[in-house]
Amino acid sequence: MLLLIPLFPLAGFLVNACFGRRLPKSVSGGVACAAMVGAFTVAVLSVLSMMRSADGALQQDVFTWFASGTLQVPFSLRLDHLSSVMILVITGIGSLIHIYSTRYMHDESDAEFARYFSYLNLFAAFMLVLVLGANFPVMFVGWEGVGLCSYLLIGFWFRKKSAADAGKKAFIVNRIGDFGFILGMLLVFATFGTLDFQQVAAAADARAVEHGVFGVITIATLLLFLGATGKSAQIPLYVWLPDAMEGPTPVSALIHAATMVTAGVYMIGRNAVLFSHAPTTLAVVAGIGAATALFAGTIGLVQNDIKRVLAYSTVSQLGYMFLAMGVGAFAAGIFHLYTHAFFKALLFLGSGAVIHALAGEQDLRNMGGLKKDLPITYWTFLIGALAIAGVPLLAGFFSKDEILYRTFTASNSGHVLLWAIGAVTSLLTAIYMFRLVFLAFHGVRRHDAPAAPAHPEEEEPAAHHAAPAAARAHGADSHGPGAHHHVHDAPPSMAIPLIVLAIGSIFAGYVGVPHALGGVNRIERFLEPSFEVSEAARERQNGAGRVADRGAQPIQTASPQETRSADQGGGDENHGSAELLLMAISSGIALAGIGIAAYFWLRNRPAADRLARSMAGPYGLLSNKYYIDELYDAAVVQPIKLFSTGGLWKGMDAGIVDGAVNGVGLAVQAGSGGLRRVQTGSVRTYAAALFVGVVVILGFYLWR
Amino acid sequence: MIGLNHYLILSGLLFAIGTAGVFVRRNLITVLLSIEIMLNAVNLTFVAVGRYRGNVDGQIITFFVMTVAAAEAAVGLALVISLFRHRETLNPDAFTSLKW
Amino acid sequence: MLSVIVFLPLVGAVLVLLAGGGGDRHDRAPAVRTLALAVSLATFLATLLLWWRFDGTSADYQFVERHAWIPAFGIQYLVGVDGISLLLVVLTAFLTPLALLSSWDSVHKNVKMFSFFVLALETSMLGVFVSIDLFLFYIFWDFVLIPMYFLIGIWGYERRVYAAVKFILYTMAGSVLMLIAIIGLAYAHGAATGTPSFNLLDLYSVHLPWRTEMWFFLAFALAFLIKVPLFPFHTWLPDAHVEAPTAGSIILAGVMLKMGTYGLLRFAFPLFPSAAMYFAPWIAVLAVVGIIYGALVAMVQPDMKKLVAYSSVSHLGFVVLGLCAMNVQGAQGAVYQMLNHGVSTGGLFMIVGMLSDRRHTRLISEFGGLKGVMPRLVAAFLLITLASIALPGMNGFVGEFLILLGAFLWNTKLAAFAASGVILSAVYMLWMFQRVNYGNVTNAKNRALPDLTPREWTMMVPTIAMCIAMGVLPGVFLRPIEPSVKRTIERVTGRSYGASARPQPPLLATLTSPRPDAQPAPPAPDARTARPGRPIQHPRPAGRERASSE
Amino acid sequence: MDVAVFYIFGAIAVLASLFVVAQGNPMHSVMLLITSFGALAGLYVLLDAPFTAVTQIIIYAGAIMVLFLFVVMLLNIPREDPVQRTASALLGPTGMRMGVLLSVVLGVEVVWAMSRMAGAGFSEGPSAPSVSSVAGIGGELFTRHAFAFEATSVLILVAMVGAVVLARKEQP
Amino acid sequence: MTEYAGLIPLLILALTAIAAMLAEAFREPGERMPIAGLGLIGLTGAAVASVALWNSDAHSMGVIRSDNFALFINLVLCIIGILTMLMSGDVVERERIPAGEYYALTLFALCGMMMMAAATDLLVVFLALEILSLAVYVLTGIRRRSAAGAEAAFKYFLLGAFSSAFFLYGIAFAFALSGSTRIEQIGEALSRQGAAEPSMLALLAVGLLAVGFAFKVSAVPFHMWTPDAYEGAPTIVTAFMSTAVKAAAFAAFARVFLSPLEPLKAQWIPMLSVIAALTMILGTVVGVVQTNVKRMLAYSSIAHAGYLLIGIVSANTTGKAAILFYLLAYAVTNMGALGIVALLGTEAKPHDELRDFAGLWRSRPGLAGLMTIFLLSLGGLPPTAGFIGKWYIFSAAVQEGHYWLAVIGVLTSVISVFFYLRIVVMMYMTEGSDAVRPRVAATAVAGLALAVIAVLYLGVLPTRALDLALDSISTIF
Repeated sequence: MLLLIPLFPLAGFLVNACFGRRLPKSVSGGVACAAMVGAFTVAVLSVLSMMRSADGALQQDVFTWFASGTLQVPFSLRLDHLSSVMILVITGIGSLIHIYSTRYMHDESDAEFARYFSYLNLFAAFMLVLVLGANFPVMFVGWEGVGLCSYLLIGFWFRKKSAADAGKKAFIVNRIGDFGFILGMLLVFATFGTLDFQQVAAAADARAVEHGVFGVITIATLLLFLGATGKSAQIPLYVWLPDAMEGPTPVSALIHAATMVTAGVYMIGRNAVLFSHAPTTLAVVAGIGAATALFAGTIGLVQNDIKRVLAYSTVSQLGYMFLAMGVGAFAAGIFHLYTHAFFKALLFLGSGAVIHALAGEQDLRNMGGLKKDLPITYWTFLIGALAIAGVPLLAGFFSKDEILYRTFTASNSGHVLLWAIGAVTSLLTAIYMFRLVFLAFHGVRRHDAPAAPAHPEEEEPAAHHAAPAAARAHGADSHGPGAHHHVHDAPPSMAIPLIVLAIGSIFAGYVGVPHALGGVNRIERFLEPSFEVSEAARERQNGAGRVADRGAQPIQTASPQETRSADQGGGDENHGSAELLLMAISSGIALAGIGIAAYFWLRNRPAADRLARSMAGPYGLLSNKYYIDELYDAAVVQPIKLFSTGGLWKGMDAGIVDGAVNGVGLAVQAGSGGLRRVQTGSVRTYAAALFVGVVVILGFYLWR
Repeated sequence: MIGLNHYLILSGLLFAIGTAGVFVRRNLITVLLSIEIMLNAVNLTFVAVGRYRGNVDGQIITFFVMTVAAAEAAVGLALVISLFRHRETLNPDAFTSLKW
Repeated sequence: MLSVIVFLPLVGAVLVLLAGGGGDRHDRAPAVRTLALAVSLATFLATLLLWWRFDGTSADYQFVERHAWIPAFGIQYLVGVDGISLLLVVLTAFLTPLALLSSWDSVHKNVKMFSFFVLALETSMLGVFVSIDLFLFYIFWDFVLIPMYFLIGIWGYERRVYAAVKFILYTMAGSVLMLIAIIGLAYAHGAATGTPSFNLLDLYSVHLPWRTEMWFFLAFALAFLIKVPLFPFHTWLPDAHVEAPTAGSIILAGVMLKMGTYGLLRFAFPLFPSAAMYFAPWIAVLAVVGIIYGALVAMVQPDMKKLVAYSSVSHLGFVVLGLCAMNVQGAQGAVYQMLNHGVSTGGLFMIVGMLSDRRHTRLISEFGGLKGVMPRLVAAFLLITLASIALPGMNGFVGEFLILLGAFLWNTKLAAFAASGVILSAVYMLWMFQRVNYGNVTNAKNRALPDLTPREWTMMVPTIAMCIAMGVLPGVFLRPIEPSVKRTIERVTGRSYGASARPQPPLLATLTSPRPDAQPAPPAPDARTARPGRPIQHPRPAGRERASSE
Repeated sequence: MDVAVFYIFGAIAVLASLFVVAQGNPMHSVMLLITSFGALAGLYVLLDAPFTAVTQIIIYAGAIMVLFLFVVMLLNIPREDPVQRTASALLGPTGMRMGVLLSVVLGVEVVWAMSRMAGAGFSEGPSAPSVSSVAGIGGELFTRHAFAFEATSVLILVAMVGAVVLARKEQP
Repeated sequence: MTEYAGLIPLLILALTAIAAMLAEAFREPGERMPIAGLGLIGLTGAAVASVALWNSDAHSMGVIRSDNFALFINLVLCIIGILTMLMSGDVVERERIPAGEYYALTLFALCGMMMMAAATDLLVVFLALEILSLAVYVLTGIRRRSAAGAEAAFKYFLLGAFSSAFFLYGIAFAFALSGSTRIEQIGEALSRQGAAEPSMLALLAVGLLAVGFAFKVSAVPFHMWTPDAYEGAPTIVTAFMSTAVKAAAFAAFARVFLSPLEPLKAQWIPMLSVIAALTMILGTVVGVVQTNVKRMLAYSSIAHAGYLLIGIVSANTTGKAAILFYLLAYAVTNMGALGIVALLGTEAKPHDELRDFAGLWRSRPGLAGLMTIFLLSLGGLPPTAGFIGKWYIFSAAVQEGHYWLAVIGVLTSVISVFFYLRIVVMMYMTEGSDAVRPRVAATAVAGLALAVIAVLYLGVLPTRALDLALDSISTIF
């Protein structure tokens, strides 16, 4: 049954990959959507049966993937509460995005259309494997697989160099993360002798929490976290995600907002027990998360590409999730992941609708006043923006608040600072989101306006997007319809996903209404078992557990559950008011942010320009994304290239190594040329040589 | 009293003189003569050793060496004539078309 | 059975000669091609039968054939396969028909001799893998060079002569020293038991003085490491690959490089365990340097074939690293990776061959935007590329993962450095892939290139199918390997005192303060790391102690 | 007496041989060589080998040297070529001096070795009675050395054929 | 009968040679006469006689010992002779070599070689050496019109005479030592003296005898004549002398050094080791830059002498057997290689320059293929006779612990592969010159076929030949 979930999209992929070129769009799109809907159906059924099952999890060992010595890697799928949230998000939102795509991509040729859907289906399959995988290697299959699909989809318009580059960049940056992931996996195996999540958790649970100790679990989790930073676009490996916006917008929605990028968060949640045994790592996770959130938020403030704004927003929100994970609020992190999937997918799809309507225009400066033309898009987009900004009673409010609250009450050192960063980020989020809304939908249309001449520094790397659409129409691979025409609102197949997601963005949060508001935080309770060592695994561990018997039992076996319940116990009574206060603050922040945005970009737009001019330095820094890409290029990429070409290839390889080889040859030749000169041709030389031989031999004998 | 080593030393001297001839003379015939000197030096050794050991083999070997010397001389002189026909010179250093 | 498999291609080669008629007759070329292909396919089927009848649970040699050959020196015609060689035999037989196919249209010059050399090459490579007698092994080992030399030298590209000569001299220079070591070993056996023997199984039991063992090991290792080729003995490879015809490259990368790693595992390590243990870290360091170095140099190559060649240096570095780890995961992974690399790099060379057949250039800068022109070929290219960069689900991953795991259990730092190859392989392969296939068609010559032909389909489909099958179902391949690998490891480590005292992974040793934490939890990841009942000794090979006590 | 004779003949042989190689006229060289051979014959007599002495004179000095003389006169080159400037140092006068030096070294080596071989059978007079009769020589020659004797026939045949082949004028 | 049984092969050859001369004498001008056939009959007869004498260990006239060692060499020489006869026909006619004298001298040379291999008296060794040398000198210069031939013959002759004087001097010291030239007696005298403190005479004898043999086998630094003589001689003669002279000289070398001089092993092993090493190195290194195939093969033959010297230096059973096997392998290989060079020559041009081989693959694929096999065998690559021979030789060295010689041996053989491959490169990988390729006579084809079969047979199934070689060495030592 579990296997069916990824098999559906896989089948869809195979059909489209093998026969797609010959199928009409309706068939290939239909197949892909059917596969996703089928997967969604099976996923719902699976979740229901999981809920009914005794130990709250379903496991399916498909076959032994590979085995060597004591290493056994079964291809096992496991559905528990955590993964059930994920598969529902993936299949559900995935289905919507598939449907949306049938219209969005309709201008492609049949073959390209089928290719698109085959990739998309393949992505879904891998993502489901990632989520369902019961051990590290199977998860890694999905992990790398989604990376591959991301690569393919980002580079879908392969004729565009920037798209191909972005795809490559995404894959390679992900690979850097995977490097950490692999090493983490290896260290886990070397330490615990197993790669099964359950067993690892059980084995880790039997160890002391590494408080203040840079122990093996800390190293392993840090390595795994490196993997997570790659996949989830955190500092220092976030650079690929903004570039990934070169891909089709639905792809950005599905992969680069709702699902794949959250894999890192999911992975940490999956290994919650392991991570909670490494406080150092958690601190790092929290720090990185917070830093990324702030950092990306600031950049998002000044971007002019609609999708890039959303991309930085995603990075920022992912930072939130990591912040949650880092403070041990795993459920809150996953909760935010879940709500974020709705509203970020919505925002992306909405931006897609805008782009679609504007024939590929992505530059905010060329938009404006779209409210009238695109009412559905506008309203749904607005809901998304409100949700992400954390306006009360929408989805984002609950999850974001939960995170901020957890951070504030966390035991991490510097938790207040983390909270403050989170709060600032929250403000930034509101500002840039509504900047987006106001710029795109309000005011008047400026679609033929040239890029602001007063601000040459605003020439982004992706400036070609800002180029007049007419010029781009010549490009054979322009993905929009060729010329300007009537701006139309989203057609039904695009509108329906928007509407569904909008509804989700409003109501998705109500599964996690906090106690302070009289809710029961159902999601947290639902997820809890996944962050603990399951009883079955614990028993297995103890049964085989010579480890637990060896030496003194760890002084403190801190399962996250304990910490959390301790928190919670107090939270209900002592911190209830604190939580309400915090909630109020953040609500205020969200509204303030909206207000600020409204002032600058709705009321007094010149003020924004003035501000930008007066703070040209910081503005330039931000709009150039802190020059991180340039820094990486100058500090890493170019030196390696130069070193490889000049140092290794031309110098070392051709010069020294091969030089030595050929040198031997040349030396022999030179020796040969020299020695042959002795052969003068004169018989007397020959006789002399002979004679020398005689004299030397006799001398040798007589000398002794 | 003349000991065997007197003869041996004498033959050694002669042999060395013969070898020198090969290097000093730039005339093929003289070079051949030098080799004859060497062979004769060896002959002297044979005869002397035979005498001092009371062994007739020394003298017999001398006859064989003389035969060999004659045969070599025949072939060698034939070659000299043949060479002279090609080059009109007897300088061994003139024959260096084969080298290296 | 085995002899039939080994010599069937040779018989075929002779038949090809006869069928080809005198001189270079073009009218006979199709017949010759078909005949050669038929023979190689028959061989492949025979090897499949061999696999079918192979008992995967046994570590012993199977299908052993033994005939006296030069009895005075204990030389026998002794062949057999075990788990390590079985799949290499199959791989050889699998790649040869593909190699023949790959040159179907591109070789016009004297097809008869071409087919002859390819088939002769197949015989000799099969012989290398099945020989148990060292003398026989060496004969095949050296003979491999001859057909390959001609393949490169006659049907290669511009600098073919230089490449061919460099290839044969370089690899010969390494292997001749091994010949001396083989002889020395046989006489050491003679000195111990009265009769010299070249039988590998006899020689496993020979005990050598440390110095002798060291030198012999180095002689063997040099031969194999040049063949692998390990950094810094690799420079023959790029030249040979670049200049070789496609078929030559496929076989060279697909099979011949494996002869080196196979030799390490089969001969160098188990024959000289103490020396192997002593030198393994050094070789592993070279392997890791090779992984990174090969990748970095590959990255900046302007020539696709050269790029793939350097990538081979990098990939084979993994294999050697796995072997040096000398534990089950490492060695098994190494053997598996040999197969993977054979298939995937073979595939890469096929692709490059197809491109260069179409355009007569292999420079990356000459291409661009091919995806729009030849979508199917590029799809195949992509799949092979992914296999090459070890995407999970493709074959490369399993091998690399096992190797890294084995290496990690042995020496953390090396494994960590080696793992960076994972990043770099993605860098150079994808960069190349992107430059060739993505973007606009900038070169007018590329605008109308034909997509995959039926012949190319028949090459690519089995290759890609193998890549995926080996990634998804590695168990099928790993299972027969395991018993033999385990036995080999026992030979290497069981006899060497150094085994139980492999150095603690330094990273763990330095970074973890409470020592028990660093101890692996039972079940122990590997029988080798801690063998109960064995006193932990100073990690120095026994031979050294022996030598110093003398 | 013996001593004096030895030194006289020895001196003649050495001096004559030296002049053979020291002067350039081949005709003179042949004559000097005959002188040297004569001195050697004298030494042979001193060594109780009169038959050898006789063959030395008759065959060596008489036959072989005449052959040389004949060729010298046939080719008629009284002087050798002057030293040429050649590319290789090994061919010039330096090379020549090196050769002579080597000869001297060889001579020193041999002389040194021989003079060190004092002791039994070397520095005193002959210990065994000499066999100098022609009959005795002949007996040995045709019994113990019969094969060698036969072999010389082949040798001479080869030399003869060879000389003919080489020296014969090219047939048109 | 038994007294003379050991002489039968010698007699057959001598008589055949005389018959060849007589045939020439009775030949009408312009008449074609199959003198080669005569030689073939004689050689076959000698071979049959040798086989018949196998294991008889016939002593004849006190100085000829037709033990298996000598008989093995006889067989090698007969094979060389037969191949020479088969391949000479066209060449002799083309080069206008006086046929009767050519065949007679070849047969006399072979006779002398057999004598040398079987002789147990240094005097007979000397005489045999002179017989074969004089014959070969003359053969070298037998093309009277060729200045190069005359020059080569003269150089060879002069140096040969020079070295044989040294050799003779060595014999004289050996005679002074033991009072006899019989090797048994020399051996006895030496072992009586004991090996501990060898006398000055013994050392001088060893040194000078070594010089004589080293010259004949063209070991460094006594090798200088080799390239010139090989290049100047008619190619077929080069083939003959590079193989046959080497075989005979090594046979005598082994018999003298490994039997009577064996007690002085400690004295001569260092010397010969150094010579062997120098020979291998110089032969291969200088061979690298040669552009004339004959000259290249001359240097190669020097190198091969070095390998063979390893066999003598090893001075063990394996070494001795290895020498025999190697001689056989080298004989068939080099006869084949140089035979092809000889057959490619034309009246106008010898076609022995490297570039003359360009494109041979196209014009004469068969010859190119055979040449390749011979060259691979010379380079010591399996599955050819050359490989087994090298393996055998290096085995001997390794067995005695002479690892360094073996290492030099294998490394130089790698270098040598380089220059053999230069010919292969020319034949296969260079566009051809349009040189006139002469027809190759059926007899020559037969000879080449024989040689290539032998090369492959010895390479793949060397067992019988190896056993035979092992069986042949019991009497020396």
